[in-house]
Amino acid sequence: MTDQTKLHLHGKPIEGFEEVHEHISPLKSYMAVFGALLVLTGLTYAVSYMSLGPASLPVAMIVALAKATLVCMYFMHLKYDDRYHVFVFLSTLIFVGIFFTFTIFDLQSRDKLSEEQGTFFMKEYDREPPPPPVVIPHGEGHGEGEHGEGDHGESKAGEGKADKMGEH
Amino acid sequence: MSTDHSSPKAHRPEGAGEPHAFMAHHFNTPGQQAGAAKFGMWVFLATEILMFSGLFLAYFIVRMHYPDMVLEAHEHLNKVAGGINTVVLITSSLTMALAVRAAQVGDTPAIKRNLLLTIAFALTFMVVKYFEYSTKIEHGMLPGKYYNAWEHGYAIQGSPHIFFAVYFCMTGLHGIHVLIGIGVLTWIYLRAGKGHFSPSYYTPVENVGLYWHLVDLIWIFLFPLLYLVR
Amino acid sequence: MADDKSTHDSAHAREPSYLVAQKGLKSWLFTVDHKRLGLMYLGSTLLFFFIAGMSAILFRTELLTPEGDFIRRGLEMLGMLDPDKNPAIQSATVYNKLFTVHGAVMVFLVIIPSVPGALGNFLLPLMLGAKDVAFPRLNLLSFWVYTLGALFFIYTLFAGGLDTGWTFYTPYSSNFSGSAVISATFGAFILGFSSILTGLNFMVTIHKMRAPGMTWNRMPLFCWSIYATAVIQVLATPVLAITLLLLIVEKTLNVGIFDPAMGGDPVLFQHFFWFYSHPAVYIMILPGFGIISELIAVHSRKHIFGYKAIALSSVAIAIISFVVWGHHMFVSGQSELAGIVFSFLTFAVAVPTAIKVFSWVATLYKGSIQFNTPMLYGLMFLFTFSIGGLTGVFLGTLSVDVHLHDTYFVVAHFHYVMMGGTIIAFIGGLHHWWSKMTGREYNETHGKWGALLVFIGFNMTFFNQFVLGQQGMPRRYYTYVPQFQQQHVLSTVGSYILTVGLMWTAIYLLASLRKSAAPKEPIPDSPWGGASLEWTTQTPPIEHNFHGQPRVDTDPYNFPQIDRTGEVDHH
Amino acid sequence: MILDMSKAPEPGVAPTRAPRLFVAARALSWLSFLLVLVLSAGSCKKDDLAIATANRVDALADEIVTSATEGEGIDDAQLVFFVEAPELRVDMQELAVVYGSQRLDPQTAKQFDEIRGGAAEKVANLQIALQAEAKEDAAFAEKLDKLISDFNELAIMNQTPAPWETLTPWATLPQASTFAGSTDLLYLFIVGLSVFFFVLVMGVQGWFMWKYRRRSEDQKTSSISHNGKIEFLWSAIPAVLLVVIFIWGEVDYLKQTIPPPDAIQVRVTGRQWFWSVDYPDYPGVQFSSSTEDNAITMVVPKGRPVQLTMTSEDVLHDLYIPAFRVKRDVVPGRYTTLWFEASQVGEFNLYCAEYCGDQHSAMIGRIKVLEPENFVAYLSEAGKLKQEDGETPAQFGKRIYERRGCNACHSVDGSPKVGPSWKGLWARSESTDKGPVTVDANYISESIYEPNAKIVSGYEGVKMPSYKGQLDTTHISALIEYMKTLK
Repeated sequence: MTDQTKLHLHGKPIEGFEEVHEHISPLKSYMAVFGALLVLTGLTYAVSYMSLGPASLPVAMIVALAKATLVCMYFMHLKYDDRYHVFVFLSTLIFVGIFFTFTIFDLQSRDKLSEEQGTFFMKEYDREPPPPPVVIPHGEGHGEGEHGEGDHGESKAGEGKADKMGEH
Repeated sequence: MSTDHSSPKAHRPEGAGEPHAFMAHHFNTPGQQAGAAKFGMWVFLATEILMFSGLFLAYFIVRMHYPDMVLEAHEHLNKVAGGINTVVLITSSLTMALAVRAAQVGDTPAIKRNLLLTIAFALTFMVVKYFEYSTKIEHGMLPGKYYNAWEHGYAIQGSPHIFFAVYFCMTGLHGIHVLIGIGVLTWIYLRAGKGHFSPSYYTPVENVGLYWHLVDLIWIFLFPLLYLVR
Repeated sequence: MADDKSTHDSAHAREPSYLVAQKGLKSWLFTVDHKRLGLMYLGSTLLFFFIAGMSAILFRTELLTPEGDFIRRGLEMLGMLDPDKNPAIQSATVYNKLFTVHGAVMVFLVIIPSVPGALGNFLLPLMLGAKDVAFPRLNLLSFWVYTLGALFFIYTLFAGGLDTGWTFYTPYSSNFSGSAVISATFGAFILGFSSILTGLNFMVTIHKMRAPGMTWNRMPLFCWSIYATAVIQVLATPVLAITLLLLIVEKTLNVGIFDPAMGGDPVLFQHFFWFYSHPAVYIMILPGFGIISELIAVHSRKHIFGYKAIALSSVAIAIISFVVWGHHMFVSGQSELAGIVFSFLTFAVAVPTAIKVFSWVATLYKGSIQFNTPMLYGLMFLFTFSIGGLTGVFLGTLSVDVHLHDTYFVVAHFHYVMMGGTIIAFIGGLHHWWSKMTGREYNETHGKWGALLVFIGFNMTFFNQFVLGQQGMPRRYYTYVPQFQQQHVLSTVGSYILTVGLMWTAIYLLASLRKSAAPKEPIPDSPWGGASLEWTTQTPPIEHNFHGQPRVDTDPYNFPQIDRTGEVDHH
Repeated sequence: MILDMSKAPEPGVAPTRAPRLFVAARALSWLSFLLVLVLSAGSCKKDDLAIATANRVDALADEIVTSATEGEGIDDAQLVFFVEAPELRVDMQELAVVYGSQRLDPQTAKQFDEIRGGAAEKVANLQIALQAEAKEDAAFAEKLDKLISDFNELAIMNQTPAPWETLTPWATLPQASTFAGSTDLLYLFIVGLSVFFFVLVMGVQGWFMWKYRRRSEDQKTSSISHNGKIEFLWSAIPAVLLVVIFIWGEVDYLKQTIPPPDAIQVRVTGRQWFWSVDYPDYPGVQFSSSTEDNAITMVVPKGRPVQLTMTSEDVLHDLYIPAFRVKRDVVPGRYTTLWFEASQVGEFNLYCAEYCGDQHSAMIGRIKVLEPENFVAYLSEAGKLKQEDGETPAQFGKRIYERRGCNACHSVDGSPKVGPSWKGLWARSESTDKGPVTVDANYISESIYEPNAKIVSGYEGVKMPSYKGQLDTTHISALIEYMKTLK
């Protein structure tokens, strides 16, 4: 560093230190945000009674996201905060996104496969057909280490299928 | 490289914040300390989000595997209780934000008042949760192998034991966070009572506030997913 | 940095070092001094390294013969064989527990905390010119959380042992293995928190505690690698925590998230697990990279080649490591499409890694290379890690991985990376900073012999395991078909040599700590001629690290020997 | 070093401890090398086994010749090599498969071939003699032919590999499927690239280490700190090569994931710790691996695509056939598939490659590849799990015991295994979780159909699969007859 007169703290000239410029929001803005949050909560509630079908999940998530954004920006002061905190927060969400996307991508693309193969596996099988999907075997039927009949695996896949069928 | 032998305090620039009683020896300026603490808190919030993300993912996958079961089972959750809790948490978030604001302006009675309100709302949340849980337990809607709702006259198709497992895991972990929140709020309340906070030093209030808002944030997503979404 | 090397000597009298500044057991157990905590991490990781290593020696001995006999005879001799049960199964269980102990302890208690916990704690504030880490009390908490987690592991060991392998795959762990899974999982869960807190602490320290003038581009590369590590620790470990929590829930309540018998999906567990555990691989290796950057530069007195490339490749590796976890699952029943995506991304990691290796080698160019023990380990690292990295390409390639997956090839690969990478770098770093940490000097000749033994033993143990794997020897096998015996014998003998080398190293290092081995004159601040901040303070450092506020006006690889006279522009 | 130590320390110089440690280290490493020598000597087990096997073959030949020439008539059964000499078969298998890669000592190889050749010759001579006497009918001649070819097969199986074969990693790993070739080619390609880069980097490193070693304390070093051009090159070149490798691997992998529609279907079920294999198109055919020996677990034809659909009944398993370069996890509650086309006749090992508990390493089976024309015949033979003429119910029961995987968990000699031993089981009183029972026909059939109805104390937590649909009442009564013989 050529300029020896300035004191540098974490790489920035210390005079520009941002911590002293703490933003104090007016009371009014808190109340407005609070009101908006209550309205949005009511909205989620109302939306859930409209039968939106497959759209209900995205709609609910969008409303929740709006609420979350309000809380983050105003209650958590992210709007006025160090940009790096915003970066940390958003990159966290990106990693959550990675986690979700890849896992769900895999599960969705392989479950179809497994379903077809399951149908094949059952075809003309010389064992007993799997029991119809029922409420899980309770009580003594399945403790730890008691797996019951040999075709347990099949019955579960069947159950999964039955559930999927219902979806369509 | 050179070593500056004079006291670091000599280099503290004007306006970098007055040194206060809670300044740790290894920081140069109160601003550095506050910045570090706040940054640390944000990183901690990031870990919290990632931790809950695992449960959210589990929820989405259960939903993907058993859409009908989830729809049917979620009807057995008490929407009213969930709704009340949502409002309670949002209000507590407001009072928390107001407490932080009070700390910024140095209004100690207001800090204490708002913190007390926040703690009260948190307790309300837990009480409602208690009633919700005890109903679920009464109806045998328990996770995994303890699920026995059919004995109480509730027939849910498919494998509702998974849904209730996810429900208890998510709300349980969230509840633990609320309890921890009550703990730290009390700690901050006591410190505020001792007059520790001033406009030049209020980082603990702010960080507890951030934590509490995160607890609220998570609930904002939990509530529609578990209680409302069809 | 070059202008005044030993500033404090002229201005200050020697002050008592951090080792003696406070006395008594309590001053150690409840210290918030990052240097003392570093030493405590060092002691505990080395202890667990010993335990895990011993279990490896036991099962390597078992693998001398294709039949299961060594453990069985051992159990017979100890009278631990239940005559009413099949002795083959009983001894197989013991074998499975041994490799699980080796894996779980090495991963969770040794490799993950070793470099960040011991060297990172000790060096990071020194290198940054700070008085301590950002949150010293949190640092102490991390250490005690680590100890608590370790106690759970030890409890597991005594309560019958865990036999799931360190990966805890469901449904074996959730429904078939014994209750030891719960305590071990809980231990790993707790250790995860220690790791998170350490990572958080380091991240904040690097952001907020750098000395005046230390810009990001003037940080020693060790700090960069610790920073990248901290990012992974913070972002990945929480997912491990929740995964293990779900596993405990699955085990105690049979909830059916992972358990297929209850409607769950066992492969989902692998997604959860590897989302953490693949990045965790980089938690293990990145700090090793940092050490090597320091060793190579200091001992060849050359400015590190491609500073920015090395620094940024660490961060790039950290980020890409989050999108490659599926390569652990190419044959697990994951969808083919996901396999292809993950394979492609896996290759993306190879590029920054290659950049690093090339840059280290290029640093040697026109240097002044001295073959001290730490440098020998550094050069050894380049050799072993190159093999480890190159064999990673085989495993990232889909069709080849189908054949090599879950065979000894994988075992050899990750030992070349973990042992040949992290542990070798760790030992090298330990020698490099040994005098700074302890104020003692080890015997250089002994050190060189130790390095030679470790090098021979290590390669002899693991190199032919590549061949074993290629020939189709699956891993985690207690007995095996006799065609593989010759290779296994070679491997086992190699592991004995490696053990001898490591013991040898431990002995001469410990010997240097004896009272009678105390140096007559204080060791110079910078015995190797290192130029980063940790070398400007007293050896060993004083309690608050520096006598005043250090200021930085140049980068850490600006050695006085660098010939600046005919400064040629190399751009 | 050792010699140095024997010298007396020079007067006035205190002996240092360190060299002594040195000696210890050196001595230990020498000991280790000695151990290698001793242990590699131990691996001549194969030689003994080879000679013993050859001698047995010879004895068998003698026996046949004696009984044929001494007018006792030739026992048909003697001629069925594989059936009548089960131990011999096991030894042969072990020789061929397990020790296949290890070279025989040349002396032993010669001796082995002499004995074995002698035996084959004896049988061949017998055949000629019988032909001359016109005593032989067609079926009998066929059996003799088979015997001779069996004997000759032994010779092929024990050929010592050519020197260059032992140098390659493929000495023990045949390329027995259509995937093997391209997988290995890619493998070799990466090996080539890796070796090239490794030698390059290490060569450069070594050269620098030599050239720029520190000669004096004030040796000047270069101020080079970066070079954009070279840094770009060493990022870009590996990147391009990696993309090539990725595409190659991906194309090969895709080939492995899409089974042709006309593939022969095989169903595989993994259990702790054995494989069950059956063929939907050949009902009644079922193979099981066994933790005891290398039983045939799967039979496939050469040159025809085969698709496996797999599931597990307990934990994760993984079907791995190294000779085919295929591997796939076997997951409970889900179905995974795998396909291959065998390209070489023979027997190959089949492993479980996903850790599955105590007996993981014993979950080995064998896959037999046959010429397509023999495939159907073999399967229909194997599918016959019926009581044969002249077979007592107890013998039939024994066959069921061996063929249906009962032997994986139940011993017949009282030795402890996963499940209760059958020795002395019949008519015994057992205490179960539902109270005491006497082992009678009802209890046995209940235990086979509903294994968890009553669990004998001491076996809680053992999960026996139900055999409903796999064993019928005739099978069960045969099993009961067999149990009765196990006193």
